[in-house]
Amino acid sequence: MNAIILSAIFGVVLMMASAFVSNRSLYKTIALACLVLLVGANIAETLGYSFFTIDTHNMLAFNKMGLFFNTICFTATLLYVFISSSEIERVDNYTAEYFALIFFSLCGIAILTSFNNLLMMFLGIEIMSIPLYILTGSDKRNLKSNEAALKYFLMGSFSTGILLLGIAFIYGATGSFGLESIKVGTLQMQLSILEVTGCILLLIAFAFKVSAAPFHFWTPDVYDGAPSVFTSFMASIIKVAGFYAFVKLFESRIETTSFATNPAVGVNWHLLFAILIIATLFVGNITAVFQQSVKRMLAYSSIAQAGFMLFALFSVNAFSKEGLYLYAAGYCLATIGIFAVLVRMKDYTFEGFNGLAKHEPTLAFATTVCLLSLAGIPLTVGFFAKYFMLAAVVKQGYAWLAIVGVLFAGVSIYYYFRVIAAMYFKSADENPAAVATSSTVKIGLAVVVAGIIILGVWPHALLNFLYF
Amino acid sequence: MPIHSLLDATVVNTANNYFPIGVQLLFAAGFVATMLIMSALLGPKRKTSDKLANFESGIEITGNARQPMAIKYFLVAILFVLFDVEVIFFYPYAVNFRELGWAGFGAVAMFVGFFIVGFTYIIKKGALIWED
Amino acid sequence: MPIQYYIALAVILFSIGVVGVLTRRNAIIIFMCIELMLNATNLLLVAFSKMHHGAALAADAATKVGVEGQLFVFFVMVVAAAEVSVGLAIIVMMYRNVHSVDINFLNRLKN
Amino acid sequence: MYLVPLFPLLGAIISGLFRNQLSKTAAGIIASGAIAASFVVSFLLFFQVKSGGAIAVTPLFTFIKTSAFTIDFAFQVDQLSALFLLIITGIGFLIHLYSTAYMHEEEPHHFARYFSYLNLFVFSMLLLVMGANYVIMFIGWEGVGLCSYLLIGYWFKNTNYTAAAKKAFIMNRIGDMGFLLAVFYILQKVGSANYATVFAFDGFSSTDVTTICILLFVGAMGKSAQLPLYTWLPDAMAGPTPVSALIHAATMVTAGIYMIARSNVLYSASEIAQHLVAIVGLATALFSATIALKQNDIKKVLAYSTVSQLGYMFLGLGVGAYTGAVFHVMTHAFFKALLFLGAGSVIHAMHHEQDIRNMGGLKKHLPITHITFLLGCIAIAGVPPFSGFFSKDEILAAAYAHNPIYWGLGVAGAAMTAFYMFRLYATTFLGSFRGTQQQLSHLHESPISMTLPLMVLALLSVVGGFLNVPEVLHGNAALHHFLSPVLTSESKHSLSHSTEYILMGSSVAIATLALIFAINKFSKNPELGEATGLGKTLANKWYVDEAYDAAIVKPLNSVSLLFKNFVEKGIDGLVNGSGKLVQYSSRQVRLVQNGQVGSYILYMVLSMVILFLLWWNQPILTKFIQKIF
Repeated sequence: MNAIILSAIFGVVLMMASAFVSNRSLYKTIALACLVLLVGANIAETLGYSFFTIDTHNMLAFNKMGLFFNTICFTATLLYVFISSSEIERVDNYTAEYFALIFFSLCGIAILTSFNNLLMMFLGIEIMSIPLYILTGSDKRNLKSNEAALKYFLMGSFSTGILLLGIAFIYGATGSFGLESIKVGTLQMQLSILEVTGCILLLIAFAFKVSAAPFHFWTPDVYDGAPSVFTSFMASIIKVAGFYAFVKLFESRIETTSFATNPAVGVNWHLLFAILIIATLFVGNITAVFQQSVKRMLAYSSIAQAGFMLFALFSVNAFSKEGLYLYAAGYCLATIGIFAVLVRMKDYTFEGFNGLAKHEPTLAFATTVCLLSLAGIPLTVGFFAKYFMLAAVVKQGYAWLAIVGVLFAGVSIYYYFRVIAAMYFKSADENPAAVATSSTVKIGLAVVVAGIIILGVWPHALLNFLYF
Repeated sequence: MPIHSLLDATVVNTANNYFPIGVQLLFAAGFVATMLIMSALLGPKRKTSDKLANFESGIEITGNARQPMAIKYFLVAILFVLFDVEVIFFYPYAVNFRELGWAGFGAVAMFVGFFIVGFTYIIKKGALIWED
Repeated sequence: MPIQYYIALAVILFSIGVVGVLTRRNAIIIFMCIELMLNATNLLLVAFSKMHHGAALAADAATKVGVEGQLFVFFVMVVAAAEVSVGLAIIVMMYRNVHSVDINFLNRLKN
Repeated sequence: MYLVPLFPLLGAIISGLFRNQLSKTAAGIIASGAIAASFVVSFLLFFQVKSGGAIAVTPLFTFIKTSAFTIDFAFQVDQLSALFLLIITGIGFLIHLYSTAYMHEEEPHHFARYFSYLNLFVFSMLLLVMGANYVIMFIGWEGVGLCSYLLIGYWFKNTNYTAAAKKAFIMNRIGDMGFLLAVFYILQKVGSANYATVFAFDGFSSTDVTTICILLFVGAMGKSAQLPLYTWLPDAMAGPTPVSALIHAATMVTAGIYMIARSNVLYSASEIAQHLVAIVGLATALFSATIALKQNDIKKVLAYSTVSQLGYMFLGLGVGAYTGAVFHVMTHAFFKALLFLGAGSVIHAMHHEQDIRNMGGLKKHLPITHITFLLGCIAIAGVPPFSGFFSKDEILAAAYAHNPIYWGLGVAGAAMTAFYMFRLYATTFLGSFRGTQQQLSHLHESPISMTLPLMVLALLSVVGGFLNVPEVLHGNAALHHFLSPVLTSESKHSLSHSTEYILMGSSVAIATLALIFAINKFSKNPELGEATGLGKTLANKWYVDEAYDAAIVKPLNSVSLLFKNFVEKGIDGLVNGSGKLVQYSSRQVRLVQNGQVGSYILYMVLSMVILFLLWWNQPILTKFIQKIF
């Protein structure tokens, strides 16, 4: 509860700051302070100190897992704001509003990690997404940003419609929006076609939100068109929060609506998930190979990473849950790190990275570590993230799916290494314009790199928190 | 004390209940139709260019109405939509006003408080300043 | 009336919305079609709400079962309003830049 | 114990971070000192193991802990890893020393970068051999691959080199997938990746063991350059020569041997896997030996020779002669490192000339290099009592006991080895100088820091074999006894002494003949590729040579060319082709993303319809899928 209420209040605080505080450089200080407080409040709640006692009528249920996921997301946001605040200031004149919108998104995330009712889930998703439409279009005079915002908005509201239809069907079949009563209800009653249809519609809507193929079409265009600094936020924190909600929703439904439990109308979820996973891995990895712009390549690579995160849905067991946390942390770190470098580049093409290692060795090194982590090379957290996901699937007895995953991970090495090769093995054609980096960015990147490597050597540093 | 459900606001409906409404509708439509047809048949018809021109309260026409409008109009329209629709939450409160008591009042006050914050923001940002 | 009629009506409305989204090129009309989809589900929610209420009424005259469906509709409407304001703002912004709301002009980002 | 890998890691970090500040001398001292320190520790460990004999597993911390299993970050120093530790740190130190001179022309920060990579490599390699479970081994395994990639592409200005680096990395990754899957499989079956637990586990079915072994072997094929994943190794010669010596001859490529020797319990339980290992090893040995016959680049000859020798090691593993294979790893590390460093010395003296047709007569200009190189050649050719003889003979004897055909083919390969090595030697050092005048004037013996490693390695190549003199020659097979606690499933062949004598004698005789033939053929008239003058000279000396030439050398040469031009191209093509396929489909798939919102939504709606259709038809689909799998 701390997180939900405080993030909303902090959002309002920043809105008010934009109206009443004229010193623009103060905004990021306020935002950082609020984020620190938010992280602190969330950790306090994890330790059992809830500041607000509100009867939520069982619409929200707070547990350690969700709160810990909040902590990951908020800390990642803190890191993100720390690294990128100077870039956020550069987008347009509305710095404080951007921070406010980020806080509102975080409020949505906090709801998504604790919902116990489809109404709350719906609200969480919308609260998380609507600020993103605005952030996407925040570069008002840039046609690409406009286009991305409109595309995102149209497709996003379309998927909202589908989500709602799914919820309506489930409500019709079970008479309740609560997650628990759905669980109990369906075990007693005969599963109806209406409910299963609703579940599949929810699957589709969520597949859209987490950009799983074939519902991924918005992702490359939106990530490409949005101001890079906000793409970073969308591609990292929002994406993993969407996955958490996805898994949270479906882990209660898979059992009861499955083919095995209800042969009459049940769904062979493994079949559907496998199709989604393979399609996502295929589209993401294959399309990323031929991209000319690193930003767009990263957009496709985020689809590919989504394919790996979908494994958590395929095999819901303790192993994949641990993997999801690790994936969330590692993927956020790597994405924030690489975008922090990308926004400072003049040229987003692969050629723009030529010879970066020579004149900016620190940035190049950080980028390399992030890319290695995304590619899943050992000694980075990305390796263990992928490892846990694949191992969970193997444990479930679907080794062939893990092999498919490993093959596509092999393809991904190709395009990630294109960037590394450009940085280290090619020299820039002309004298490259100096990349503006402050010491803040370097400290932030150092934290990212340290995080990736520490978790890559000792993933337990994170996972221990799940069991303390 | 049970909270009055919104569902209680409805009564069982049968076709009979709608009969008076139907008759009234029929009368209204018939009256309008009769008047229109009558005036069209009885009235004299002279067509001149002046008569076919757009009537703008007697003032000379100034041009096409499909001109790009100032962004202010859109801003106000958008804000109107937002604030207008939020009022929807007052309906359940109004229905259960007594039963919800002070707790409900507190909740609604908080809701309105958020509104006022938003409104303050809009005013401070100058969104409602009509003159440029 | 049997609930199937409502389901059929809502699904038909929803499908009209989807077809509208697919066939129209004007961003505002697409947007209206999406609103139609949302309202179709609103109708469905209210219908289901009434159905569950009616079923529970037989056992308990003071039952509250079904009220959450109608509350959900309020939230859907409010969220839709929020989307409308954001969406209209985006469309206006787009119109100011390209002087058109035709979505076929949106093709700078591709491949 | 953890000190051993700690020193190189520190060295790598220091020389990596401060590469702009450190002078060349400082970087060299730090890097070499780190390896020297870990060599000393390894030495102490070795004697501790030798006297104690117990297998010591030292857990450092819990690495991964999940609901399903726990993996400790643990080191295991037993006889096998102690031996490898010595080889890695010992030869690693010599090569670091050598590099300080060889790389001296580089700029300071590149110089430090080089040493940083090299130290990192040693660290990863130590992790690989010291790990007490497959996961730690895999981490080291990946680490060495990465360092190898970095070092091959060290001269990154040249795109060919970076292409070679990429190729090496990708080929290695293909193998790594096999390894990774094997680790998954083991974890799933056993619930632990610790060697002790896995080897003691008795719940494996024979299919399980075979699957695991074959998957592991796929990993080994990538790392140890066996057919068909070997093509990266010759290309990897793009890296600096000391790197080739350390990584692509002495240590990294033997990681596959180490892994299989480590898993000998599993392999001995799977006959199919053993046969596969033996056949792939033998095929690789012969295949690359024929290619080496016709190479003119001094490093390429050595590269193919390495592939071929690795093939021998796998043959040894496949026929159950685990000690023999490990023994050959050791002796091969000595003489191949020696040969590479010698070649480096030659290249250094010749100002980066690598074509042996432009060399010749270097004997008098580079006396130390010449002597040591010759000793290396004799050792690899398998002339007694040099080290190569003992190790190769042990493998061949075991092969004979397994299947005489293996032995025959192995001896043929050995003969080819002797032939091409002495062709190399004769063309390079004997005869008259064929380079430019400018090169001649600059010819000089390399500095002491380069020749010292050569001398040490030459000494080791000569006497290294006495570590494991077989019983048949009245030795005590010391290595055999030393390793027996680890290599528990070593198969003992029961050949009579007289058979062994005959085998040894014949293989030595054949090798010696090939050797003398090569010297005669190439020392006087080394113009390669032109057979006209050659036949005449040979006819005067040796009457049957012409016939021999036509019957054996020419076909061999053409086979060599065939392999080089077609088979290797084909394999390359297959690897590149899949890359092309990916690129092609990438170009096509991205056209779906046509930028129109309308079509995106249409695709989404169609996909929804398809998902629903899938749901309706899932019984049929499920049956269909069950039929396929």
